[in-house]
Amino acid sequence: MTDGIDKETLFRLFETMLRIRLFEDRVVRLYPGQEMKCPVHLCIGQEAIAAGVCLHLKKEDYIFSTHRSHGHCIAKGMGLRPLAAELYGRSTGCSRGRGGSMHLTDPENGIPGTTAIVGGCIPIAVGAALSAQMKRNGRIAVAFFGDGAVEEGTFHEGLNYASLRRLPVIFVCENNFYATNSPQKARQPEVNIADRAAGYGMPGVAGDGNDVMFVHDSCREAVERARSGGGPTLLEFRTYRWKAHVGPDSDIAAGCRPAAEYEEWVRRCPLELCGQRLIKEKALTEDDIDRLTGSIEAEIDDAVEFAMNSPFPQQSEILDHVY
Amino acid sequence: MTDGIDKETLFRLFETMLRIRLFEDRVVRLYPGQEMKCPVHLCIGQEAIAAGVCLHLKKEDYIFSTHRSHGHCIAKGMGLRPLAAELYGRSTGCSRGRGGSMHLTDPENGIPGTTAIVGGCIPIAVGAALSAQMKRNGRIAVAFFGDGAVEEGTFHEGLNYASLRRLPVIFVCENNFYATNSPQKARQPEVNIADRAAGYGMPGVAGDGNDVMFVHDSCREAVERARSGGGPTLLEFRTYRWKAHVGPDSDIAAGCRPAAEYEEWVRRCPLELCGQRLIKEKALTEDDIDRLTGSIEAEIDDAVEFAMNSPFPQQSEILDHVY
Amino acid sequence: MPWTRIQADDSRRPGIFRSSHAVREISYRDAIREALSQALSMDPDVFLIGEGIDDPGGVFGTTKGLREVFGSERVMDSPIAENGMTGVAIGAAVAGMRPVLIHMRVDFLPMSMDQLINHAAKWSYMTGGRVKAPLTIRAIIGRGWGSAAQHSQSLQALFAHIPGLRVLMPASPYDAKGLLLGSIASDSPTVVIEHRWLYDQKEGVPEEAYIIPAGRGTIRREGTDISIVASSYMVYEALRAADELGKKGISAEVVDLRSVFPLDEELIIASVRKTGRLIVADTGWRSCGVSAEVAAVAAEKAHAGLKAPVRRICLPPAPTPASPALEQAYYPTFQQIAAAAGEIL
Amino acid sequence: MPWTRIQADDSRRPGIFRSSHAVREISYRDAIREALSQALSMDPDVFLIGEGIDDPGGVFGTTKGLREVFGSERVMDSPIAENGMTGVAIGAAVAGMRPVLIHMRVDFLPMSMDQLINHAAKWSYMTGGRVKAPLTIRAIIGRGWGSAAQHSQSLQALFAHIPGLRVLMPASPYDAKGLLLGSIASDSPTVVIEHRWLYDQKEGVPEEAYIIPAGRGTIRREGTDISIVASSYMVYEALRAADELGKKGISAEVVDLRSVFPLDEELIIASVRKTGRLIVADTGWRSCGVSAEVAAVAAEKAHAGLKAPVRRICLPPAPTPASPALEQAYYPTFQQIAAAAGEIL
Ligand SMILES: Cc1ncc(C[n+]2csc(CCOP(=O)(O)OP(=O)(O)O)c2C)c(N)n1
Ligand SMILES: Cc1ncc(C[n+]2csc(CCOP(=O)(O)OP(=O)(O)O)c2C)c(N)n1
Ligand SMILES: [Mg+2]
Ligand SMILES: [Mg+2]
Repeated sequence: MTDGIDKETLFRLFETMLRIRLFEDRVVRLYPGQEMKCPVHLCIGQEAIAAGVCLHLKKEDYIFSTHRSHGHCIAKGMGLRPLAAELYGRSTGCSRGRGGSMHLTDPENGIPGTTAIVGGCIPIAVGAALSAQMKRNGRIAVAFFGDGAVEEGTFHEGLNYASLRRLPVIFVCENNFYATNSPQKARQPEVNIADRAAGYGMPGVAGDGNDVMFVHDSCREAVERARSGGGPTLLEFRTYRWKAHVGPDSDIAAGCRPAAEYEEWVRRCPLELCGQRLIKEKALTEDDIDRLTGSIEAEIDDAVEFAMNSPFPQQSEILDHVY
Repeated sequence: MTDGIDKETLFRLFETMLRIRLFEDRVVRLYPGQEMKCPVHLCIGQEAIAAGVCLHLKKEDYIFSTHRSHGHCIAKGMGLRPLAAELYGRSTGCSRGRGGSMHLTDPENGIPGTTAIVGGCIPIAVGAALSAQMKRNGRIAVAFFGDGAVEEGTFHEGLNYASLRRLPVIFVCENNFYATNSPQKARQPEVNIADRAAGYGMPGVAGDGNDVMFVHDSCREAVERARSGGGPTLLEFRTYRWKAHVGPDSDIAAGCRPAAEYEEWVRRCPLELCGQRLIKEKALTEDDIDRLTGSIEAEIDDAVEFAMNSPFPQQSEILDHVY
Repeated sequence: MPWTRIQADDSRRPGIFRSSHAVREISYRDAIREALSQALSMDPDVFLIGEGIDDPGGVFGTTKGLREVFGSERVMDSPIAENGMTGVAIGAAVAGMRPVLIHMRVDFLPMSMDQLINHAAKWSYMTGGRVKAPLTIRAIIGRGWGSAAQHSQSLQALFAHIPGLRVLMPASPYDAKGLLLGSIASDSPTVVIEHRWLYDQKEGVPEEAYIIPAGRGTIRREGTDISIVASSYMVYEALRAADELGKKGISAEVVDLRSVFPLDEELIIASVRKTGRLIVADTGWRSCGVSAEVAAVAAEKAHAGLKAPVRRICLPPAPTPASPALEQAYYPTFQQIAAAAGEIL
Repeated sequence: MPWTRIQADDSRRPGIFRSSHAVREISYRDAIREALSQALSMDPDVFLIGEGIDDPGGVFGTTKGLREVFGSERVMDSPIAENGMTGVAIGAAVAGMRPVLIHMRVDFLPMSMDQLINHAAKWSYMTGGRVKAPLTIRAIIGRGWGSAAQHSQSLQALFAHIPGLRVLMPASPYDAKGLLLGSIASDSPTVVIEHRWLYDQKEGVPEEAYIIPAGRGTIRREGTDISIVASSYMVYEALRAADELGKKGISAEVVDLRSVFPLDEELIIASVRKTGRLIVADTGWRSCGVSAEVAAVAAEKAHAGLKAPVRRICLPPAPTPASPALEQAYYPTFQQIAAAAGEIL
């Protein structure tokens, strides 16, 4: 296959994206039932980044993420059962019902936790990389964050330290051009986010975050650099969120973002781009996709059923896990 | 005269540097008397930056500074009487004895206050520039800070906003290569501080902070840019602190910094460089310097006497000025 | 300074809401928007700034439409940079402006504690009173829907510990308008904490601008058997608890602090002396919280009048859980207040 | 985990300092250094990080020489970036390390409140207890020499308000070592606040490693007429006040909190029940401070035993002045404690 990506890899990327998409589509359908009582920040439209980055990672590598982390956790290997149960606030949830959608955890799969404070995860990922460097255990850490996080002091402090110590960490900025409803140009001067890397003495790469092959390719180098002691990299992937900042609805009619902009990005759906390519390359048929969809839907059915049948935490446990 | 600096200007720069130097030399002599009961961070060796920058500023332009601000305040026009009185904790001090050396104030001369939190003054200067922009009063703001402040999130957040809004502010980094005893290379990757400006879409200039003519020249353009709506500039002036981080003593014998490094910088004394030049250009004689020294020493005598004869604040005033 | 022309209203109105200033009932949300709109109209130095405050939602409706009226020069969006933007607001304030900095949630204020605590709160003092920082910070608290540990805190105590700051927690629309205008008019940095669950509450609110000064509480309901001192949303729970207790023939007095720093110590002491019993109901945590301060004031200054142990109704000492099952255990209601009253009567 | 092998010492040793563990007297400074050195020796996951901690001064001597022994990989200098570096420490902690993050002054911690409050304190809870953040933060407070508003605060109450954190304030060398080792051994984020004026104090300190758990206060002097509850440097002022009072035939009991969050409520209550009178002496501000919490606990749980109003000895509600003349009015001493005792006896 072209671009140095083999069919097998492309298929795995597609499968991961599809799992994320179908899971979140299910959240969209279930949410109005008002049983998933926590704010959900959906990544529909942005799946290629989670998939493209995480495919390079080993189980024991660390990822850290934000309020918008379903995709990253699924791509890193979190099971759909504990994920769904967490959204439903059950004690079988990945964070035992304490975290909800914004605080997902799976230490066995390299997910020590996610934080919904913008920019909060960046220095924490750097610290995990420091641990890896000190323990010489070969692990690397990835921080996923949005374009909004670039404005926070934590971005600056985190990148400065990572570069100073040549830590094995990759900064993955998912630039969807908005922080809530605030456009990037209302918050930042006109500088490519990736170009800020130079100020920290580290390489920066920008490109199409809806092209999973581009994501995967550009991340490979960053992973190699991190693993070989070459230090951190800043990756900026441009993409677009299809749903409102929070919740399952569209925000286009409400005038939050221009409809034309939205439509242009929907035409560039990361799954479509990848799926069409697989079909063109004859690596996949429409039927294959249907079958795959069916099996993932069944997995989701199972996860939701598991969640719904799981117990809630007991009120008497209110002080558990504080320390 | 060469370099586009006329003798008059050079003389004023020299005079300002001399006033700063002589004042701080006096602090060095008086401090062991233990009547100046506050930590003093001396700028001996760094005077050219304060002088070269402030000569461009109007009385109503704003400066903001740090724990090491005697020089900036003197250069901006603060009288030596209220300055000395503040160091002695008197109610006639520029901050009525509440601030001490680290918190100098002179709103009539465009000094709304100084802060000893590293990086703290950067966004505050940006805010003063925002006020100037909104009020269209033609003022500009200058933030003086050290190389250590570059590591703080406030540096990043301040520069991002200043550039976004094209605010009339100048960021003056006095890079003396140390934050307390910690060398720059232990805190930052090898990137010129001025080169970080590009990440914020603003011009950055680096150069010799002991050459007052260079400081003055490179600042001129930044001032013009700010006044004409062209937005902010980051200036990095390299210099060296002769005394310990805090207090009147040398820290070289204690092994805090290499003696050879110190000696090299002392050879490049900013007053010597400027004075020699003035003498060479026949704009000044050794005698003139002596006379100038004498008159500034008399001014300092007066200021110290004023301070010593001033009353302390009353204990009953302990709750004054809180709100 | 238009601010000196606004009438100060320091009445300590007794009684429940909706009873007075009868002309016109508006919501807490609209009272806030009206205060902002009037401040912007009266004084060209006032401006609003905050993350997304000019977006269609308009901070739960409290800034809605203001950008259209006053322009994006005075109703400004902001980068996501809480500490830096607090510094920017301070800088604007010391250079003659009166910024109102708006945060969607108080949980983001820990980002800006350096500028708030080390700079805003101390600027007047450090300059010997020569330079003031007239800065108002609006921050919102709330309850529920799995907002979890980082989007649900009630951090008033952190600010109320710091001399140089003032901390206000309006419970009613009338107070929301008057306290907010008062804080914009004041020369000192003030944190105004609003509760999301109050936005739809309505009350008679005068159309003209008026100011309620910091440091004045109010009696929401007179009573003789027990004092319930509360603020913000807990005033409503306290009033419901008083209803419950009333059914049992117990007469509870409900004190609304309005200002948690400075405290209206006189009002607290007088109420406790009258009733002899004290419950403090706060939206935040217990340890070193506002409830601790109120209880301490009673122990110091109304000791002789206290006939029973004080009770505090606060959040349990845990971060906020996401699960609705745990949220139910987490947030105290009027039942707990009434039960606590039962224990000490 | 070497930490389980250290002996826990939860004795509540009565009596004044220098009296017990007699073998060897060392200073508070050296006790801290010894604790750090032993932690570094015992556990390869422990490391120290902080601004300038490896410089010739070595954080007032408490880290002096440690880099030479353990290397700059484990005794690390740091950029001036308090929030970021707290995040780095948290990240290292959740990934298996036990960092000790050192600040020369507690005044710099407001820079890092976001990582402390929103992250460190909540990590265990938000992950349902699946991931711990075993982080120790050392921060120093002090008094005097015109340090002024930004270099002199005593901010323990800000941390003591936050569930998920623990806050310790050792007053003696013995406690300094045991509490610091205890916090490094613990799986929870802990803030240890040291007072600069205590560094030269000496006391008998065992050479072997030992742990004092959080939440246990101690009686420094037994008494029957009045309880003085204090922490950190104020314990010394309390002991001097007790001496003064003793001369007048008044028997004061001095309680050293050691842990300000969690509080040793049992110990406070027992003392107040015994003496019937309470003074709280804290190094910080009053409003929503540690003194408020102690007074509130007494009002809640020892009400029946309280024979007189509680008194609090704190800083006045103002930032710290630079002038030595004002500093004298600012810092409370044993005289104020003794005078307060006189008022309520
Ligand atoms: C420190 C902080 N400030 C503000 C918020 C409120 N907030 C939540 S998400 C968000 C926008 C973040 O934008 P971005 O980083 O681009 O991520 P995206 O939502 O686009 O994925 C904001 C402002 C927050 N959670 N934390
Ligand atoms: C936020 C904060 N962190 C730490 C300190 C302690 N401190 C005071 S000055 C200083 C070094 C500052 O270095 P730099 O910015 O280069 O200024 P210089 O002293 O060299 O002029 C430090 C770390 C502080 N005052 N504020
Ligand atoms: Mg975004
Ligand atoms: Mg420096």
